Amino acid sequence: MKQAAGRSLRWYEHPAVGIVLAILFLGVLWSAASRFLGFTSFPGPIAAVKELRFLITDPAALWAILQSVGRMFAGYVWALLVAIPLGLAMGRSRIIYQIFYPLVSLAYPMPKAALMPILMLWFGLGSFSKIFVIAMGVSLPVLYHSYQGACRVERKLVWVAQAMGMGPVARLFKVILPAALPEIMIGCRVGVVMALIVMVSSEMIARQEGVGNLLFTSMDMAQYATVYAAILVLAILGFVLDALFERVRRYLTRWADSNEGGA
Amino acid sequence: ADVPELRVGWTIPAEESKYLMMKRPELFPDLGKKYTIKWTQFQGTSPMVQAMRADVLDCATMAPMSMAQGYIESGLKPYIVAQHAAEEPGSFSVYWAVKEDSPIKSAQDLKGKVIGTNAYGSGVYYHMLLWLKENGLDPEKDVKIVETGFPPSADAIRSGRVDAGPMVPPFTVLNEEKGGLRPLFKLLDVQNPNVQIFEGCSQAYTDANPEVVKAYVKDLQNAMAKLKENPALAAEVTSEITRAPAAVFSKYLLTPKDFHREPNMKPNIDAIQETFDLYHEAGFLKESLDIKEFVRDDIIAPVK
Amino acid sequence: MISIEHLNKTFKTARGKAHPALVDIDLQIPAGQFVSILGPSGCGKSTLLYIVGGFEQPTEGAVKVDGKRIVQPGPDRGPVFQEYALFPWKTVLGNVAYGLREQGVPKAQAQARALSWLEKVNLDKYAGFYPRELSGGMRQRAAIARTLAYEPAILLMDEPFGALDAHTRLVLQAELLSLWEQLRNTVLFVTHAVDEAVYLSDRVVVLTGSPGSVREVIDIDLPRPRVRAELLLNRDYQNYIVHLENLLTEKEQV
Amino acid sequence: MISIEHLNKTFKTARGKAHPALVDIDLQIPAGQFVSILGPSGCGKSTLLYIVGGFEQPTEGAVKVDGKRIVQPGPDRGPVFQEYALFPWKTVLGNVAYGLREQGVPKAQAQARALSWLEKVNLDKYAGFYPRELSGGMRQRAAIARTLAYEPAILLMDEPFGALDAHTRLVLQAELLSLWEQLRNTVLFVTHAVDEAVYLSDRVVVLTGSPGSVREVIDIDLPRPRVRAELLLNRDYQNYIVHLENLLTEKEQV
Amino acid sequence: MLVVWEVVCRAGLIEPQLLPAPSDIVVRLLEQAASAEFWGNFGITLYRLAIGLSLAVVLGVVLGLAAQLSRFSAALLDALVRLLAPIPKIALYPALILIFGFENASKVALIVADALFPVLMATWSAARAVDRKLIWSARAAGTSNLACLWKVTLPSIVPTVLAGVRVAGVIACVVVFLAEMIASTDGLGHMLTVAARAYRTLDMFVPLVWICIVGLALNWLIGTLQRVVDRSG
Ligand SMILES: Nc1ncnc2c1ncn2[C@@H]1O[C@H](COP(=O)(O)OP(=O)(O)OP(=O)(O)O)[C@@H](O)[C@H]1O
Ligand SMILES: Nc1ncnc2c1ncn2[C@@H]1O[C@H](COP(=O)(O)OP(=O)(O)OP(=O)(O)O)[C@@H](O)[C@H]1O
Ligand SMILES: O=[N+]([O-])[O-]
Ligand SMILES: [Mg+2]
Ligand SMILES: [Mg+2]
Repeated sequence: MKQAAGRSLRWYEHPAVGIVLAILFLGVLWSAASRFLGFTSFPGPIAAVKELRFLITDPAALWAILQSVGRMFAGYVWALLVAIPLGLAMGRSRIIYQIFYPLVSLAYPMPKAALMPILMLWFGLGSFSKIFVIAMGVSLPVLYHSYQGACRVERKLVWVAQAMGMGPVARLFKVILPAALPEIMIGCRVGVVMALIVMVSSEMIARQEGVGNLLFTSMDMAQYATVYAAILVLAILGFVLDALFERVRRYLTRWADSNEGGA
Repeated sequence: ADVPELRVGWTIPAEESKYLMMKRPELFPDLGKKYTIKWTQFQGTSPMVQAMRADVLDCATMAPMSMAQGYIESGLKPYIVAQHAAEEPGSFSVYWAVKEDSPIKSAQDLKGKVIGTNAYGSGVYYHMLLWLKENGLDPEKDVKIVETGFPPSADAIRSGRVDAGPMVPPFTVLNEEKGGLRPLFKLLDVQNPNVQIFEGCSQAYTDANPEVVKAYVKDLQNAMAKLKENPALAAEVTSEITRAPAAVFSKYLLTPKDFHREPNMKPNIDAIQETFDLYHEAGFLKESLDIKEFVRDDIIAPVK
Repeated sequence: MISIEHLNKTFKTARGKAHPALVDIDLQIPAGQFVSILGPSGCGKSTLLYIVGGFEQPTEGAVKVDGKRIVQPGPDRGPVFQEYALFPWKTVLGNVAYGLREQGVPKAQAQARALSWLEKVNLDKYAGFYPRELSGGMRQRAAIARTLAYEPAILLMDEPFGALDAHTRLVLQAELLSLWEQLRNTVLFVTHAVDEAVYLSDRVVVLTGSPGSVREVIDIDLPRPRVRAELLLNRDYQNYIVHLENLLTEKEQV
Repeated sequence: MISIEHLNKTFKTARGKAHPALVDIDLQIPAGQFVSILGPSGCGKSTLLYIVGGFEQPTEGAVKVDGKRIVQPGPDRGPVFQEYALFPWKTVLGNVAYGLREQGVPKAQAQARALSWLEKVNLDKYAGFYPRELSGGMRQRAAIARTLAYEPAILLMDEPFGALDAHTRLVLQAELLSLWEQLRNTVLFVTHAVDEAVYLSDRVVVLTGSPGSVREVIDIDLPRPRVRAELLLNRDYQNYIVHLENLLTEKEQV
Repeated sequence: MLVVWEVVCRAGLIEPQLLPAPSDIVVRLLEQAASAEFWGNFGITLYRLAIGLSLAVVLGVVLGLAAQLSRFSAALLDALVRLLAPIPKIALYPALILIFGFENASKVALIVADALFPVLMATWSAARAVDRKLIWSARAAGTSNLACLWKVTLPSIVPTVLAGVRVAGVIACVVVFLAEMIASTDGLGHMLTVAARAYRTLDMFVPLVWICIVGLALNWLIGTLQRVVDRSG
């Protein structure tokens, strides 16, 4: 939580404290569930954490994780480069909206990962198809939220810019983009989640070297501790990306009133 | 640079000779000199067959069913060049297990029960259907079949999610340690012997590059020979490929607890033909296939 | 020369009804004139300004500047909105320098000029603040500085001094007047303060209540440069004020 | 009785610096008094009101109402914000009826009373409009009606007549005054118009420029009920105005 | 687009095995639409989707708002969301199956787990960005802190939450399909798996087209809601 002006953080509002509390809470829950269910294939957190130690010290596993992260990063960047301008333009121009909207909204609910086996045949067995599906998955929330944000920009801000003689393209980047930024950021954050979903499911459906493959191969080999260690890797990856992202967001939208605390 | 490249698909598990070639290329003098391999991993044999059909693979792992379907539905034309795993008397055979204390003792007891399977449309699945039919059960009406896959099968049986489920290594080994399950029937009851997976290479590619494929098959054979000699090596490379500890594999790999491995990888052509015929009779295949179309006598293990 | 010809503006409300805001406005504003618009709240003053700015389109009629029909906003017409409309992601200085930067003024120079404008509106100490950290009056001053800074040929000001305290208001009025006396740009100035209108303008347009139409146009024949202290004693000034106040008061009765 | 004791408020800016807005405010406001607060733009008038309202917490010191320390908002203190803050998803009528409904008034009755308030602020024809369809002045009138409608014991008004035209302003001032003379609730009234402060108040508090502290407190000893036309001729009234204007003007020089 | 696709296919530039012509897909689609089996699959997917998404939306909004009530719950929920949201829940699907079974419950659980967070995050950040003077106005009129949540915060955040629901809807479509692909006896995803294993490329595209249509319809529904809200907002 962001600090309110003139208001001090309580002890539990320190981010680290909250995270530790949440981890403890989840750990206990997991441990209890694992004990209660008693499945071989559902080990508790301690076994998973032990295995995690091996996993992150093994160069081959690290390499697999790195490959996943690399593809995810590439897909994410591509998605941002395409989706943000397109979403903003759709929010501001009727024509662009009408051209792209049907296409975009038809293609989006498609489970891109399900296409993996076919995409691999279209684009070859290289990295491209994997990056492509991730980009598709990420661009969805980014596009929607950019569009949404662009629609909601206070019109007088646009008017001021117009009156200064700013053209439509410049306005898109200099006025609509910053004004819609808080909303776009929500999309980007969901995009991180999407990227992970697509990455894992595509590596599951088409076994490409990476952390998702590691996970499902371990499952096929009955290495359940490794399975959950891989899930932990994904969780840590997601958490770190999300936290990095939150930093960027705070910096970029530091001008916005966050009215923390709500009611 | 002008060394020809062979594009090969592979999966986990039961392709130890490929794993050895991947992880110990230095043991294969021809590999890298006469030809090189571009390895691509797949999930199951169907997408590999599709990939070969799309001409992005030259050789791939196949099962009798996926190859036959590929041939009938999409005109795939491969040669069967080597055999990876089969079921023979004395070897492991995929079995369906029930709880130790389950009242299910025979096929008839399965009426109205839930049966797990690995993947709809796989050979294992169709053999199970054959078994049900042979025992007078209608797979559509008398039982409910759910797709569980192999990994959760044991837990699914124990927790009562399914009444019977399929078992393969390494789950079988794990399970023997834990206990509580007993086999109900095995695939060998249906067809004896039967071939699980073999290596197929595109006819077009093979006919154009016979020397490359021949060298590849020879290396596969050599690999299998080395592994038979030294099962510990098999456990080692499989462990490297799957990241599971070698100890897991040394418990069953290349032992009677595992599928049958032909030391020279010679495909059991007759068994495959029998599978085609069984499937055709049962209506699983639209056409009857003649195995001769898929054999080129000079390029089939064992080659010299 | 701004000519407003037979202008009508009708809004469609959320309930789908037509709501006329302006009816048959005809006005000629010679270049370099300072024209104030007076009228009761909700009579369409802001709407008229938006149409001249090119931000909204009239339902009927047209606005022409030097004979050219206005269809979109341009840097020749600088607006100061009732709601300030500062860019929340820019500091005060960034906001004021923005228009200059858009006109191609180099960064350092734009900042220097922006800062001198901030001094004029007494905000130089707040150059690094973001708009949400300012009081209402401070935001308004920043908005005024932003538009004045890039010196548009026509100024469209919507109650620009509405949220200011009496003193700041007097200072800014005088500042605006002296600036205008140098530049002689055209000013359309919406206000609800009668004395302000008379003090500043060459001409005052009085609108009727909603829907707005022109009720009376009064030329303010007072010598320039004007000094407020002197005006207060001026008979004509007082008469204008009384006349306008009567106009605005009695019309509600009609 | 509102007592403001040793009040300090310091903001933290986006750049992490401490920015004092109010310094050492001490004020006693007896129940039923009409008190105006005057001061230059940005001196902390709104901030002071927010703290009395219980919306913001002071950095130091406290505000007490009848001896009880204020920690949160309550229906005894009704605010009218400078930015109107109407609920955008409710119609004008819905906005005005809101407070009444919250006080447990049945729907039909609440709507009837809301409508009578809309008549008083001359918005009855706009009852079904949404806030964004109103002009600035109309929004302000709707906001005033919303708060007056539920008759809080203490009114906290932040430049409530700032965006109104001269005529409406006079009408609403008179309306507020006559209402207050009946109800005699306590009013804290922020304004930047000196004449308005003198006309309405029992007491005027003048704040210094930022950071705000109390510069002077002036009791306005004019007979009630007050009629504006009469006051204009009143010597005392004129003296108060001159004194206050001097105060506000000279202090900028200091 | 469609035309280009059709022409490319008709001209034989791409093998039908890789990309069937759109007209062929439509024909196949209509053929299948005549079979009861198809509608069974379609219906079950729709059913899972509807239940899962509704649960996710209700849960997301309620949690997102409730967390605003106290600073402690806000801090804890914030941490939980930051830990859980980025986990690709599909990886947990095998565990979900064992807990909830192979039938609907496990799929619904997966949908909820994945679709919850976009709604929750949208609710959360929108609720924090509500103009505080609106809340102040309501508080001053006697509305309690709790009641402000649904009298002020909820109506002000509806537009943003709907945007979150849109994303959640799409995620739900994707996830239900994937879950059905992984382990199921019915549903659109299952249809694709069966077709893929039998190399019937044409039949693979049909369920994909259907899930797109479902997504489109869902999107339209939410879009309409958004417009209604906008008109009155
Ligand atoms: N959130 C904030 N962060 C930092 N500074 C703030 C914030 N809110 C207000 N301030 C500062 O506090 C001071 C007082 O602001 P306030 O809004 O109370 O002034 P005011 O007297 O109401 O002015 P006006 O008459 O222009 O409305 C100003 O200097 C302003 O910059
Ligand atoms: N978007 C809109 N939809 C419907 N009606 C509108 C809209 N915008 C303005 N109006 C109406 O048009 C009329 C004129 O509004 P405008 O804002 O121009 O008034 P104004 O003269 O500037 O008032 P004020 O002095 O209070 O700012 C009002 O009656 C208002 O209700
Ligand atoms: O789009 N996805 O397949 O996740
Ligand atoms: Mg206006
Ligand atoms: Mg203020």
